[in-house]
Amino acid sequence: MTSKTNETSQTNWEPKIIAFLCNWCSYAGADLAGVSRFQYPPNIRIVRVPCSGRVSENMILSALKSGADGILVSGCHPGDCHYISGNYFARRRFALLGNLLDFIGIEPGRVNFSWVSAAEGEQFAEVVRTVTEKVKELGPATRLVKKIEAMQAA
Amino acid sequence: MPKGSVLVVGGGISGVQAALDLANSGFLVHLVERTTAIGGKMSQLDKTFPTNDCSACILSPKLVECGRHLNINLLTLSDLVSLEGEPGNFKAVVRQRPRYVDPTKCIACGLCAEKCPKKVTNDFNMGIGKRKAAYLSYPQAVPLKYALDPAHCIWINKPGRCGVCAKECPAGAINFDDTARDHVLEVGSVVLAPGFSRFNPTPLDFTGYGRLPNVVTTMEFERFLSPSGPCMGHLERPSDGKEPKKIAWLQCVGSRDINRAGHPYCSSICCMFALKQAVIAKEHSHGDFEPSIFYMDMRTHGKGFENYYTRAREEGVHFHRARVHSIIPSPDNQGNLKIRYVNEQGKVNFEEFDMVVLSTGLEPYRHTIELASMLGLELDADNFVRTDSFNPVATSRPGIYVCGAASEPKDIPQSVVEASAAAAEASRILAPVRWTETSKKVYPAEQNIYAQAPRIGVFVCHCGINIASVVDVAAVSAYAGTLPDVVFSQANLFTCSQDTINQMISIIKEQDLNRVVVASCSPRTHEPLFQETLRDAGLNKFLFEMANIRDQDSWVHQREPEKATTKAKDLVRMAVARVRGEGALPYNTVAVTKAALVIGGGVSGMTSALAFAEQGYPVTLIEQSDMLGGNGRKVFRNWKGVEFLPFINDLTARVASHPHITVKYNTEIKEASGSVGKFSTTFSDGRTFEHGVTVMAVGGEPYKPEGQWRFLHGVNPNVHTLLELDKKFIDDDPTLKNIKQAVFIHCVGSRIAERPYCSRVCCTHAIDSAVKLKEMNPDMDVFMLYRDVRTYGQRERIYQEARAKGVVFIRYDLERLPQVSEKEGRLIIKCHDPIIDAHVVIQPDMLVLATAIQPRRQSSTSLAKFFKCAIDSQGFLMEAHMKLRPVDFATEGVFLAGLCHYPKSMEESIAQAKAAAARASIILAHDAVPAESVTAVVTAAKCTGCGLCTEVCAYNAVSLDDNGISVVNTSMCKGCGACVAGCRSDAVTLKNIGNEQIMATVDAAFE
Amino acid sequence: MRLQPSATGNFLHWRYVMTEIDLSPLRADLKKLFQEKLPNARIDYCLTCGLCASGCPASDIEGMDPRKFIRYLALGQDDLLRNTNWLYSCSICQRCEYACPMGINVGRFVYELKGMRPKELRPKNLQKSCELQKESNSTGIPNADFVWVVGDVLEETKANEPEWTDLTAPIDKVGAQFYLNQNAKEPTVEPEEMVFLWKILHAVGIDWTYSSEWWDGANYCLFSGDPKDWEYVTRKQAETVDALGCPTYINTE
Amino acid sequence: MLFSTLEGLKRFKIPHNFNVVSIISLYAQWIREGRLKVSPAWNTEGLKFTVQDPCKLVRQGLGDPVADDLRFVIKQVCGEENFVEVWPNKSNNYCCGGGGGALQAGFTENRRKHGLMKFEQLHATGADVVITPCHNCHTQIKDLAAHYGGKWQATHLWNWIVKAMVR
Repeated sequence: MTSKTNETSQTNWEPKIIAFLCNWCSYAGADLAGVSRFQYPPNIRIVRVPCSGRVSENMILSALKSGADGILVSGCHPGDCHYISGNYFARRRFALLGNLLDFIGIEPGRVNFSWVSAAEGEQFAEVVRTVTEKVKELGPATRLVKKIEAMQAA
Repeated sequence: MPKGSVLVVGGGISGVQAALDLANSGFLVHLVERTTAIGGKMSQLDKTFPTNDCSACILSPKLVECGRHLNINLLTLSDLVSLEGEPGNFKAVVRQRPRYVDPTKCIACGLCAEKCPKKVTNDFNMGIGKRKAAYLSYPQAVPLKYALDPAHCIWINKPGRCGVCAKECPAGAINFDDTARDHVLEVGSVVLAPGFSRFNPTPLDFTGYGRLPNVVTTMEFERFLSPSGPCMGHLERPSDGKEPKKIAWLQCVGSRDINRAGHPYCSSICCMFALKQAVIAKEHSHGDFEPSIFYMDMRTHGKGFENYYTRAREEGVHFHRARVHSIIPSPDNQGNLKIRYVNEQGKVNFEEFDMVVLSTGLEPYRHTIELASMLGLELDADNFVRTDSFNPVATSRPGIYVCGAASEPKDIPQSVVEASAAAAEASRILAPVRWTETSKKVYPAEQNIYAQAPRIGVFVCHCGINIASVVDVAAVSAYAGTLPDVVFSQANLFTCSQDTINQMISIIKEQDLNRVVVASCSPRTHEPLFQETLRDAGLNKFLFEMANIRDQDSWVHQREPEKATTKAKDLVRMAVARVRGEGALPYNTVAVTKAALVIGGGVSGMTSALAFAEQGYPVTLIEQSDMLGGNGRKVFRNWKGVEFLPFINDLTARVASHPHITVKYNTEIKEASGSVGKFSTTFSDGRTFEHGVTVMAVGGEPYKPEGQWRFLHGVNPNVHTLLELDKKFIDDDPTLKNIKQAVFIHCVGSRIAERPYCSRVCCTHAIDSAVKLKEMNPDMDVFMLYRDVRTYGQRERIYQEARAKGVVFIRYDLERLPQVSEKEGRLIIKCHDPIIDAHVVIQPDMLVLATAIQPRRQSSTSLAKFFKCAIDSQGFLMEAHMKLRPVDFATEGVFLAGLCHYPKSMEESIAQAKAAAARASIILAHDAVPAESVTAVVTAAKCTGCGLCTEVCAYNAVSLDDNGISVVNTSMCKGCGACVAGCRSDAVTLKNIGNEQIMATVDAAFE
Repeated sequence: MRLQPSATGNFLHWRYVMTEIDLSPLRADLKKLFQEKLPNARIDYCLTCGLCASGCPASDIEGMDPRKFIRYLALGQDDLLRNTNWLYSCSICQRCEYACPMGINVGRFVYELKGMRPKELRPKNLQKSCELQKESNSTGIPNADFVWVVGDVLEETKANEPEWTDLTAPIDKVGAQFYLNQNAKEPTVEPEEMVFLWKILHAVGIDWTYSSEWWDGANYCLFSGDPKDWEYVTRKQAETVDALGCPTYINTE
Repeated sequence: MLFSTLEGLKRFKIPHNFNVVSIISLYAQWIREGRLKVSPAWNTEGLKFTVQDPCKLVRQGLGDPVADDLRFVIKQVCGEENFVEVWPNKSNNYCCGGGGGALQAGFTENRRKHGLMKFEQLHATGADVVITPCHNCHTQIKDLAAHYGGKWQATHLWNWIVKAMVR
């Protein structure tokens, strides 16, 4: 647990955020943000998934376990899903997951969910800026992190 | 029997698109290109509007595909010298000039150019900088083969002298005795896409072009901007290499000019070209950069163009509605240029610039004129190839079609649409001989890598300066080499260029790689190209991952290079972790139902339906009303004076009577399912129709004037919209003649916050109506209140004709809208003339509003749901790529045409409708199309039979078999993964995107 | 239409400034007149792009520039055009037409309007120059004086400058190869300036002559805007040269 | 003057059996033929020359060819290195503001305002002499120098030709 905090002092610490983006809308929106050169903080690491409906709860918990300071899952606007209903399932799944996260003490704002369409480059950059800001305020994630202290022991 | 092949003349984007469409729908294509490489003018562009895509990045995949296409016979350095015969059976003689380099041997190592002593002006870079007599026209040229320039090569001119290249060439490819060859080709149809040339401003002495070094044309400036240009993308001005801080663009140089330049037409692209250059130049220079544009009308009439213009204003581009008489050298500081201009209020201003860019217009290419006279094709008054009002790709000679800027100045999206339309027309009479002259692609045997330990190859891309200017590519490539299981890592200038593609194939074989990672741009655009490369190297194409270090890294973290480089390393590490766990997947296919559904019975819908029917495919055309013709019936005539009604009646008759077309009136869609190749749609009458492709042509509707844009419409009887006036023209209303004064107001509802787009055709329509009124009664006073007159292309002639007939144009803007009031029924219109700064009062007998065209919002949104296509913020249907896939949707098998895509003229809708049919018939031409390979699979032992997966699957591709274990039907499964996320017992996984791969990828983010 | 006092306070310089124009009906009589008289007038072709105004040195004088001039024509503001003193600021130099995308020759209409002004309302000594031009020459010196001055200056030069003793300045020499016209300014004010020219012609050794009548090449009736007077003077000059039978007419500018 | 004769003959279709030439083209022709021998040797202290392209002679008259002849003669007479080109030039040059009757019409303030661009153009060359082969330009450019403080003298061509003549 400790290795994470002393290694990065509070001031220049940069959170690392895993972003699960659905291939048809949010990933395309991220590309459009690139094409339009909308700048946003470099903290997110995008993982392309076919649909936001593909992202399950244990994927998020496992990402937190691996040390992610923040999670963003972004899919198509309701009704736009390339696979018709994937994003509806995702919405319901995260509503329930939210309760579990509160219960186990994960601060609200660590795990975020958004809709971004293929035409919303600006909005995508905005979502990334707000999520990064929120996670920065929360500071490094400590609750679930299970780092094997290999370096520590050696 | 006709010949199953087509001759395409011209290797620009239009020719390449036509060649690909034809070759992919079963015809052998002979592509004749005059220069040493295909790509045409687009390959000289740095960025393209309105998406600011790097031109090479969106063009090279098409060129590479064309270069390696089995059924495209690419003949470079060639010209069509004679053509005989009639449609279906032409005999063409093509003369191929000598390349002096044997293409089969040349490996494009570049040694011949390096050692060649003879320097020649580089005409690819518009004469700026030098190249050698042994040369490659540009770095990503296709075919990537060197050539000797006969005009300048020392040996060719004086045999025995020099010959350095022959000595240096490792492959012995140089052949000084190479001679011209004639190819006799028997083809069924001919498509001409010979392109255009740019106006040479030297005769306009007042521009100083040719004497003042810092006065350049837009094409020359584009080469300055391009990373593969003479100064590698850093802006240096010609006179002293200084970085220019203030640049002026002068519009309409050589266009809309009947005095010195002799071109009355508008070249249609120069406004957007200048806007793009101003925005991109501002991006290139760090710090204070002041672009200014001097113009008459800012013509941003295409899709997404008006937004681009608004954003340019916000980003600090200065706009002066003033043309400039002369450019003179600045007396005090060397190299600078001084411009005197008068703003609209008549105030004289002086301003100094570091550089001036002349927006030179388009001209007919002299080779096109020679070609047309050789083929006996008619040219129009501006020397462009004459086409028919209702068939924009047909020339005056049957069997020969034309597309691109050779028939009228037009932008790339329109040229690509016309290319596909020409493909439709060219293959119409050749339908029976499809696939008779083509050969099938045979992939090398696929290596079974199941038992092998992962051996991963990583290719990191510079993408010119797009990635390399921010991310330390060498460091990322070196880092990738250190990752576990990575056995090879290399950095490339342009990974998508053909030479790197070929290199990858040999590297995969030599290094015995069984997985590949490419770190470059977005998989959405380049994954298919690289997957095809894996297959050519005998590797299953799904053993591949991309790290998006451009659109999602270098482009969005431009001011934080170190963090962007660390992020790039993370993304590569994640991609390697992901590809490590991936296995080979089967190439599933779906049988194609050879039938088409066309939605919307307007001109676009009918034209598409006919195009399908004439190719022999059964079509069902559904129309929500009880009559075919749609908006076409409400419009009177086009700007050339040709009335629409006779054409529409004839078209309706042909559609209604065609054996292959079933027309269903008063029909809507109740329910639709399936995907490319196998759609099944249920109509409101309950009947279901199986079809392989769908074309949406649901049209648009006129904006009903309201709020401040109402102008008493519906209150005063003399206020009409353009369509209401057209109704009077169609009914030949006698009262029109005795109108003494008429006023038109442009942009009613367009180019405002609610509808921030230009409806493109209302200027032409309004001005043509004014001309019609003047024809009826020359003494009538007609006033047009406009914001920008956007009679683009050859439509400018109608604008000039209107002015010549005495129509008065008065400009207004959003700050000073015209005020319309009435007194005892008499209309009173007050507006302000900016030139003489005076208020003008007009009391016309008629006021006509040029209202906006808007999408049929509810029908587009409901259809988009059924067929999963995207809709843009305005409610127009969103095509896959604005520039290079203007008629496809991102969803395979669904296409669009007409007003539902964006407002457009009748002939542009017709072109798009034929293009949609051509693109769709590529699918119908095949018996089976590739289906999703990334599908779900169940581990029976783990399955508890709870059935949750069957409930969440939107395609009911999962069901429980008789002993309660779930099973996936791979032909229905679309690979969305909803079942995998829902399954509680981890029994079902998605091939290659299982939980292990995703968790490995996430973990890799933190090492 | 209201009068705006000009900075100089001089009444002649007050300018008519447009405030509100009623275009119902639009009566552009001057424009129609010019269009009938000059078939390629192209007034209506104007795109109001401002290129002419940006190239015209007389822009923003008297509140006028070539673009506004054409605009006033198109919108029928004929009185303003008839009264503007800009007619005498525009030198009809055609620089506007030189680069105008529609090739509109604004100066041609300025010339017409100058001609339309009643003679008594035209600038005094411009009109006088034209009257004198019609009699003999623009400065009005009698023809005899011209002949005398040429002779006198010739003799003086031959006397004072030994190497030019055989210098000649022939007048009315029938059959000379070259006819030379002579601007009235030199013989009237700076006669010695003519000697340079004679010396050059003598050095080259060409057979030239003046004429004693209609010797002044200038033609102020062009500037005053009177086609009839301009024709009259030009015709007189042509007749004189043909009478002398000289095949080449040298203009000393 | 040339334009009034040339255009007059054409516009009023006046029969005449002579052709009209500018003396400037003749100067150039005679120098090229060697019938008029000139040398710039007299210009020892490098007097700097520039030129005005009169509208009636160049743009409305004989165009760039006569403007080129004009420059050829000046360079022959006063030395190539002593000639300073103006911008814009030849058929695209500014009007000096003196022509069209402006000098005689009496609107002096407007005339000088018209001539301001010509003044700045000539002033920027730093020339000592401005060759003005037109009587209106001659008077106007002399007046502009006086009014706006220019250091040049406006002259015709023949004075310098005689100075440079080699007998």
